[in-house]
Amino acid sequence: MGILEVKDVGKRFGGLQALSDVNLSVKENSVHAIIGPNGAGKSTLLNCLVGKLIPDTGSVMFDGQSVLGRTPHEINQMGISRVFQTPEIFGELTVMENMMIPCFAKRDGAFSLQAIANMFSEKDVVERAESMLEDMNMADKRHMHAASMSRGDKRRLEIGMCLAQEPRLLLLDEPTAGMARADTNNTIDLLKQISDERDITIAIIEHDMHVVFSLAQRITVLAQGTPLVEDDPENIKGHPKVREAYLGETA
Amino acid sequence: MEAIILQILNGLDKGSAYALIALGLTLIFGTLGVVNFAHGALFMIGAFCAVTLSRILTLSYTVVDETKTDFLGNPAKVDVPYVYDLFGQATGDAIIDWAVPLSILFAIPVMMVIGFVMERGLIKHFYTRPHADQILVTFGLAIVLQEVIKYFYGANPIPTPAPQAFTGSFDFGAALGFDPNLIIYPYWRIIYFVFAAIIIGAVFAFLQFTTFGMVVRAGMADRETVGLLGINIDRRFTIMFGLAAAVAGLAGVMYTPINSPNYHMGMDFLVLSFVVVVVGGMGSLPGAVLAGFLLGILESFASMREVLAVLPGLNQIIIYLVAIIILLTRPRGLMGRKGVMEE
Amino acid sequence: MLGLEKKDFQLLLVVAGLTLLAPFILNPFPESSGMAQFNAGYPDLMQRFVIFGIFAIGFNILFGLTGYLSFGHAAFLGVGSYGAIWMMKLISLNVIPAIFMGIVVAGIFALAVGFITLRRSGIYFSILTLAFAQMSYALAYSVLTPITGGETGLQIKSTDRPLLSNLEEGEIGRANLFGMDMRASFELNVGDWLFTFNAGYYIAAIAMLASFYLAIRIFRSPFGMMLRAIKSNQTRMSYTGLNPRPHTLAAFVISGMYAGLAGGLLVAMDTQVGPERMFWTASGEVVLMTILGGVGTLIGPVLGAGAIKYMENILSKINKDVLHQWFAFLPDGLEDFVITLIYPFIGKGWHLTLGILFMLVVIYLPGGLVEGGQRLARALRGKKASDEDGPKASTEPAE
Amino acid sequence: MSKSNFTRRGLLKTSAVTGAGLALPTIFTAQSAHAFTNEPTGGTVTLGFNVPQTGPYADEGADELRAYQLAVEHLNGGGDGGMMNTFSSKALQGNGILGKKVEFVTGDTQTKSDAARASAKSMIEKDGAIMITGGSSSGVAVAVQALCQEAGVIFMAGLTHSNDTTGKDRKANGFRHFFNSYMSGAALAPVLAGAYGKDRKAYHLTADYNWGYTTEEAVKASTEAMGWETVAAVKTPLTQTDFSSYIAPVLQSGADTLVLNHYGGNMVNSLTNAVQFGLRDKQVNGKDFQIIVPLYSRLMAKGAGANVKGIFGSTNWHWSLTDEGSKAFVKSFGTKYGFPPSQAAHTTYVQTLLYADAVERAGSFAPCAVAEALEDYEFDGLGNGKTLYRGADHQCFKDVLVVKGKENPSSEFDLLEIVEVTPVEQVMYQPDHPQMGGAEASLGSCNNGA
Repeated sequence: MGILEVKDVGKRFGGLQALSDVNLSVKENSVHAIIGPNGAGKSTLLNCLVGKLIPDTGSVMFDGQSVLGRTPHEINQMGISRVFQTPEIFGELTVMENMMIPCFAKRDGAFSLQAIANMFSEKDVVERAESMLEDMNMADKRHMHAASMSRGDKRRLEIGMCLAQEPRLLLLDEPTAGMARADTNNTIDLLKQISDERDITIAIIEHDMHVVFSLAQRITVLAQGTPLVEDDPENIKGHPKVREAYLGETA
Repeated sequence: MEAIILQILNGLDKGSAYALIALGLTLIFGTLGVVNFAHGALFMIGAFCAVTLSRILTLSYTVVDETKTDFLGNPAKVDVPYVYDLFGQATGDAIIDWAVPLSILFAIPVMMVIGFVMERGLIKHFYTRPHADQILVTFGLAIVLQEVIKYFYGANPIPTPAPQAFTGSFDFGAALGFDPNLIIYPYWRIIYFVFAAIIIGAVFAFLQFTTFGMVVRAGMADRETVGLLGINIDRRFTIMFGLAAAVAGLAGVMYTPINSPNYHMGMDFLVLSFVVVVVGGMGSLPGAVLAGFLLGILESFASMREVLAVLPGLNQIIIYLVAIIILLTRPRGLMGRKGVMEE
Repeated sequence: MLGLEKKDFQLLLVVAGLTLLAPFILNPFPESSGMAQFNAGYPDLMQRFVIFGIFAIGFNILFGLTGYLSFGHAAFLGVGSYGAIWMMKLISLNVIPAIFMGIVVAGIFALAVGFITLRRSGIYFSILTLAFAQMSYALAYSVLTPITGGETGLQIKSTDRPLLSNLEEGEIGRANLFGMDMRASFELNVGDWLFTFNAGYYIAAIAMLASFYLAIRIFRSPFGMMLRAIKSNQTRMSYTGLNPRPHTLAAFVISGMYAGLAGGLLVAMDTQVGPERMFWTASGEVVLMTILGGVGTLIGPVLGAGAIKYMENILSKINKDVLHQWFAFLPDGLEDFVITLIYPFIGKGWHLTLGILFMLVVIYLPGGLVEGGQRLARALRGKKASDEDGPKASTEPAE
Repeated sequence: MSKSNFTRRGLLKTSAVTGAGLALPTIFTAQSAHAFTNEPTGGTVTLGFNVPQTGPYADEGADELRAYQLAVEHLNGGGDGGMMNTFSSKALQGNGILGKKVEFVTGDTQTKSDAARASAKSMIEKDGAIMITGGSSSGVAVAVQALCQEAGVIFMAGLTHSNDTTGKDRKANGFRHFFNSYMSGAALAPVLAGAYGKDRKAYHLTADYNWGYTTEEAVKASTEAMGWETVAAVKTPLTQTDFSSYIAPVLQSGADTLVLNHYGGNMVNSLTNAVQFGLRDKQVNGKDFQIIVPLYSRLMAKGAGANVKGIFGSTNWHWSLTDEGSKAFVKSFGTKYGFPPSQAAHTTYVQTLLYADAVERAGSFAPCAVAEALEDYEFDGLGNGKTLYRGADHQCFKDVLVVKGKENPSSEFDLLEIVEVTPVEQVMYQPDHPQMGGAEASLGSCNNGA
């Protein structure tokens, strides 16, 4: 029984069947990659997991509880954090403030009047945010406006913000898209380190096979909205169906 | 039944004015991404084009008429328009009588020029600025424009009647087989409706069937890409602004016989026209037209005394009530696109 | 100090100093000089400065922090005023319960309106708030006349007998603070200068300072940070497990309560309410005050409110005769010429000047008056420090 | 030019100078130093002219201001003296008021009660005005009147026609020369019955606010008393600009007369729309369809243009009156400004003169003394014939003009013609009349201020 169980999920947009019969099981404390050609339904699937989209059929269970019908912030509070393709951070806020917000969210929850009152005791939050910045090697940038940082730093900050909430499942949507090789390698190292040091499950959607094979312990290949294969990395490499799906696209 | 037909007529007529103003507002917003609070002022200036032309046509020299006296008992000064001298009294009177339709020809170039100047001189610099800045600067401009008009024309409404030939009303009732006098509608308002329909049709045709329009529509959908294609969007957008100004101006010219124009008529329409545009969906031309007619018709029905007997005060709030209901049930108005003006 | 950082505390001190010394600062010209026309140190206008300052500070908590542009904020001011005056008419002429009532009523109304309108964002939110305010105005003017007094509004009448008062027969009740009349003034004659210290003004000023202090605390608090985060990136906000809507609603209600406080104070200073207080132009006015002063800055809204109220009350009162008096030293022909040039912009033309000011500020000072002040300060510092560096006007947004 | 009407706090001109250089702080509640608010102690006295200078009534406000300036000129002995020469009271000498030169300050009401009060307060607090006058709507008049009552200065209302001003909202410190809704109804009804018969079905369109309500009530009551039937009364929003949806159903209702209880821009638009619909060319119940506008003004008639032709209404005063007072006023106003005065100009001019005269007769600027001098004061020669300032409600009672839009105007000012001068007896009512707030309405007691 995995921490994330996706069963028979289907999603239709007008005439387009974006997902059908998707079954997926992500083991706790593993790194699970979902790959597939463009238009395979990777992002749609991800959006179904975090509450942005509601699937037409099937179920999504996280740690034994259904996430369906919950809003993104509720699902987040259950322990799922998401890293976006283009870093979604608070550009107008400083790096430190960016880091403090998830710390508040972790401590006080989504919203309550009590939480607002709690906000005036911020010492523990500040400490936590600072140690998180240390962990991410960003302490020297704490007073910078987040928007003025490099893309790699933004990514690093976003991942750090997600980790600050101590999620049980971290979802990454093409975290290295548009990055230079050096930044990509840094990100791979960071993710490896996270996966090694923390009790955390990582599910990653990726296009870049270098990234996938450097990180993943388990891979699901998605094509035309359905999973083709789910297997260990070494078995995926030479799998004929996978080749077909990719070659069919690139040919 | 008669009452309902009548209110539908009323609604179409009101709606055509709303739709025309909202159309221009949406053109500017959709193409240039600018929230133009001075649009009502353009409508008002259009109306004052008609006033100005009729003033020009009645430019006079004074003759002292010894047979009459003025209010102080002095010999009266009588104004004789120059057009009398040029064309004779009968033709002169006819020309003056037709001042409003003639103003259409006068207003198109004037409004285009005003539009160009506004866009090049001011609006251009605000494309990349926050909407709040756009609102403030165009609101400031609207105040300036209306105060300038007030300085020259005063605060009082100025009667600008339709030509004699169009006064009176058409008896729809008799034509449809009802009793006479039950469903009558003024000729000029029928003309206004037809005129609005033509203008709206022309704008749509222009955008739909010309290359120019195609580029502009593409620009509305995705400005950056079109810019990347090496097409000079800026010049086209200037022209669009001029066009939108002309549409607002014509709406104003034709409106003068319906209500005597005054300097604050633009502000009176401003809030309403924004409500129409937003209900239609920001940036959607068909939405603006649809919302214009919808709100026009609902407003008309809400003003029926049978309705008011049940819900007193409904006529005061109907527009806003409808706006609230529509925006809560359809997040982006009737035909709005996602992501436009939601931040 | 007071839980503020040094810089903020200094700002608070400066504002407090300016507010408390306003009777001096606003009356810089001797009474018998022609410039006395520009003196603004009389109770009514000073009260308006601080009351509309409160209104704008509150508006800025919503708009400046969360970026939600409410176009119907005057409705809360109006509702607060109605609440306050009914309190005075029925219960007590003391201003404290009346102001309190204004805040509560406006807060409840803001909660209801915000609950509905905050389901949408951007211009859709603006139009929804506008719609609610316009409905309030239209109904207050017409069908709600029994409650609102309609066009003529509500005043305290000789027939009003508040429960907790012992008025003589026929006596018209007056707003007071434990017996101190709001209109009581202490006048100080210094040479040709006359300074008026008005009880009502100081009560309003204290309310303003408290509001300002609270605003600083909110701006600097984690709650303010959350609100800025909402403005910055709502997606990240919800994917960080925070629900943006109740945060925004809290800001909306706080902002509405500020408006209610302003409305209550207006009634306390001048016991009457009219429905125009809720018309869309009044809502527009607070937007303009905030943008004119500097959105998202602490002091900006107060400056903006002061600028607009000053023009409305001082500029509009300059008439042709006053001009003639000023320029009497010029030769007749030149005098008339100068007056012809100036006349369209003052007196009945004050709207024109206002419009031009809006345009100039937004074109040249995108950060509002605060940015103007900063540039001026930089220019002065730059000159002192080194002349070759020169003051370079920058367009970075004002903090 | 060196004309100076500029003023500042009257008291400073004398009292402050004595303390100059000494920087002596003087503390006083006004009671100890002054008998009443803004008591003029120098050689001048300041009046506050509070009129709409922006907004839709700006032109009306401008005309009021012209009249005020003319009145000040006359009071100070300038010009030809205008109606001071025809006024039945001869107390005014042309040497200012009580020998003090009259100065004035102006302000903008914006036709909003908040702005009007702010402006009036600045006149009282900053400029030391002893009397406030002006206004062009009842909302403003009621609001400013209440303020003057509180502050302890006299308020001489300008153009305000609602019953409330001297009805349920009457104040001891406030006075109105202008007529009101009740008088309009009472004056119009018999003339209408004479012109259109006693068997009419009327359809009312009423502006949805206080003035509209009182006017509708007054016209309904007096026409129904004549035998007319009221088919329907529909309220229209103040902010309405296009009245088509209200006018279109009128014919369907079987009504043969339309009463437009509208003023200002509302009236211009609704009348224009009604004429556009061709209502006046129609025949209903075998009678020609008629339109009535209870309150007329020349500026509004000008806005509506040719649409006013033949339409009945009432007005407080018209420049074509031929009594000596009116002639003198028209002459002096027309000579100065080049066109005849409006009724707003007339009422504000008269109010200023009446105030000045009352001060002279009372021998004091104290509001209570002035009020006493005005109460139950009878005068003549100010354009409306014999007039009574009734003490019970501070309302002037005088003849009311019923006018009609002129068919062939000879100039742009010659838009209305007087059909009948309804004698004052016919428009008289009891101070506790139900339309005037009933028995509950009370002036309160006059207030001399701090």
